[in-house]
Amino acid sequence: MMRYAKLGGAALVAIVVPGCASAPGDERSAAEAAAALHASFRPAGQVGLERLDQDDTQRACSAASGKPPPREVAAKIEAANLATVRYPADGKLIGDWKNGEKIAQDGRGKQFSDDPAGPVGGNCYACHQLAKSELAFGTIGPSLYRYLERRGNTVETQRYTFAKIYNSEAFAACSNMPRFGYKGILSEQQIKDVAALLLDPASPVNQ
Amino acid sequence: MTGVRSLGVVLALAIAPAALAQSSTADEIAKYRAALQDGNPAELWEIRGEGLWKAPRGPKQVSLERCDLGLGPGVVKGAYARLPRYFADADRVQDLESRLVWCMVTLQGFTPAEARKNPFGNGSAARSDLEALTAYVASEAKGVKMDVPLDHPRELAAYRVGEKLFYYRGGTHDFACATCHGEEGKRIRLQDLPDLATAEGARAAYTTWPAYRVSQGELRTFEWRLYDCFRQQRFPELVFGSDAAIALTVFLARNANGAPFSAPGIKR
Amino acid sequence: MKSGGAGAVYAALSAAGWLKAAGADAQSPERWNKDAFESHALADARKALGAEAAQSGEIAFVQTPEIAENGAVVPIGVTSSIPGTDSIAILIEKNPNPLAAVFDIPAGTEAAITTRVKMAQTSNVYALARAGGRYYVATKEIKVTLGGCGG
Amino acid sequence: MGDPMKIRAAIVGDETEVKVLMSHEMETGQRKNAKGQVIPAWFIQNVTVVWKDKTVLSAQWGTAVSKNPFLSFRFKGGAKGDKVIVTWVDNRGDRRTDEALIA
Repeated sequence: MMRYAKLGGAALVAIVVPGCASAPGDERSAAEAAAALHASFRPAGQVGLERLDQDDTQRACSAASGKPPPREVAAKIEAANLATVRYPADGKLIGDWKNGEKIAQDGRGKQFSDDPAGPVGGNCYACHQLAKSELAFGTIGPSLYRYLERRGNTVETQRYTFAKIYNSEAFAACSNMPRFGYKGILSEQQIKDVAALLLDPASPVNQ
Repeated sequence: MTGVRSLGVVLALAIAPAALAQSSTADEIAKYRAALQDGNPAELWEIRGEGLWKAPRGPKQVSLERCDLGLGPGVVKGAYARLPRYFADADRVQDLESRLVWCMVTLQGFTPAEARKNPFGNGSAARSDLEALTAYVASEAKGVKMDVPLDHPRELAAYRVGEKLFYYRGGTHDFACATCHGEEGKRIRLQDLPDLATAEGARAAYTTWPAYRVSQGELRTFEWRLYDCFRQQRFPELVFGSDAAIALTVFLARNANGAPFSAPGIKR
Repeated sequence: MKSGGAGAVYAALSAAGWLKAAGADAQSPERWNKDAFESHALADARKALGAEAAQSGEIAFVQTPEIAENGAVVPIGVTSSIPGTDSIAILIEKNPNPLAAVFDIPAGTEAAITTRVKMAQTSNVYALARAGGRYYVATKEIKVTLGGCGG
Repeated sequence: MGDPMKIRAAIVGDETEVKVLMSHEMETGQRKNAKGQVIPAWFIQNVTVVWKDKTVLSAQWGTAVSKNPFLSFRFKGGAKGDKVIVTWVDNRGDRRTDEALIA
């Protein structure tokens, strides 16, 4: 199999995909697909061709073709990604929910059409229900309305919430949710602000 | 999907009032879409496209009326519903857009760069002949059952590559086509997301492209749909008529086989 | 222009002095209520139309959804059941220029028009109908939603 | 001069239903280009619909009418084969006239 691994930041423990039951024809299609992919894109704006190169998590999840990965692969993906989580040095996990709401609404950032100088949003509403007043929410992810009431405002919840936004694959292998911290999409402060949107009692999410 | 679903179990589901608000929102959005059906500006592109198809153009000053879209030279009726397919003269699997470029080059004498100019239009400043031609040819397949062939080995190979690309995760956000289009009954913001790996989902989606996008005021082709999905996936720029574009189109068009073609549609 | 009849009517109105030429074309006989269309507030636009005092009347929004999936194209249908309706106007309160359109309805034409407008944000939409020199009004709130993945 | 309109006119009961699609940018004058410069307003200001030398509808439009405008209405009378003539004029003084036969 062709490898295009190029890991940024913390190196991941290699995730071996044991016997993913691929027929020889399937292997060939995968190789052809990788070749087609690299011949079919050109760099634009802030986006270079390295975006096509997969890390181990992306490769393992692609091989699963939309199905859940085998249990042992999932466990490895989660462990490797959990190891990447960098908690804030100041120990504060909760920021400003008002800023968090703006980040949750904003879908810009990292596209070749976007200004590389930002802003970059989290686009949480694309997939999740959050504040009740926003009718245009997606359903790819679960509703997070009244998150605080359901999870309780404990230190454990705060740590989980920060880490889930930082690297979703740490808790759910092959999640559809981006790894906002690990992949450098959102800053630490932005993650704190989104965590506040979920956990601040004054946040509209909890009204 | 797995990840999100397991998180969903942990978090419990949306509470009742929210669900209620959601259903009345869906009703009103359905009304909105229904109100747009009467009077689709895509027709303005169809008129222009028909004119371009029939007009003598290019260095050779001939029309495209001898262009073979797969059903014989000049046959437009129903051609879109049988594309992409393998063309022996080009020795390539081609979708409609790349076939149009081929005909503009071989019949009319345009250079490939001229033929591919403005694949995606931008108002009156940069109008796209390819979008107009595509709208016209697509409109001539209305009601025709999708029947995309996989008889040629190259067609089958393209389908298999397209399927792989559909699940290919990459970029800063780990997105694949399947991230949004791999599960039935989901939506992004208020837009329903078909599961394109199933016949039902592919039929509902593929047969409504090209479409007039009200958010842009433009007629958009299926090549544009793929181009803009990849932009939002945070991938680099998809090359017009590239192998990846055509392989994905074969995968999705073939999955839609059996459904009556009903584009150009109108979408938000 | 082949529309001789309409041209004649406009020419007569233009001579009356309360019409303004469209664009830079001095020959253009069409009238366009600059003051009303360039007003930034609903009240100013209504004043410029001479419709400050309007009473509620039998005006219906037809095929007009309460939620727009995109603000760039919002379908609006207005039907007036007030006898003698000779003009219908559509105003969007929160647009930078609230007045969107004015339709003159000659005798023999139904006081019912359908068009599509842009809405900058969720807003009240006003339909004004003029009959017998008096104005009538109806209103409806239309919510504008965000869409898509790229923001 | 703009692109052709798509005009449909059809008998419905004792009335003629007219539906028109026009090709126009309908630029609001509120938007900015990539360089931050305001894109000047450019929009249809007047529309007239004429049947048998009689104006059956006239409209004044502002910038809020959507790009590629759509208009639908009905008038009494009209017979199969009659001409319906639609003219628009924009704020630059450009105009376009198209016609359709009542079906």
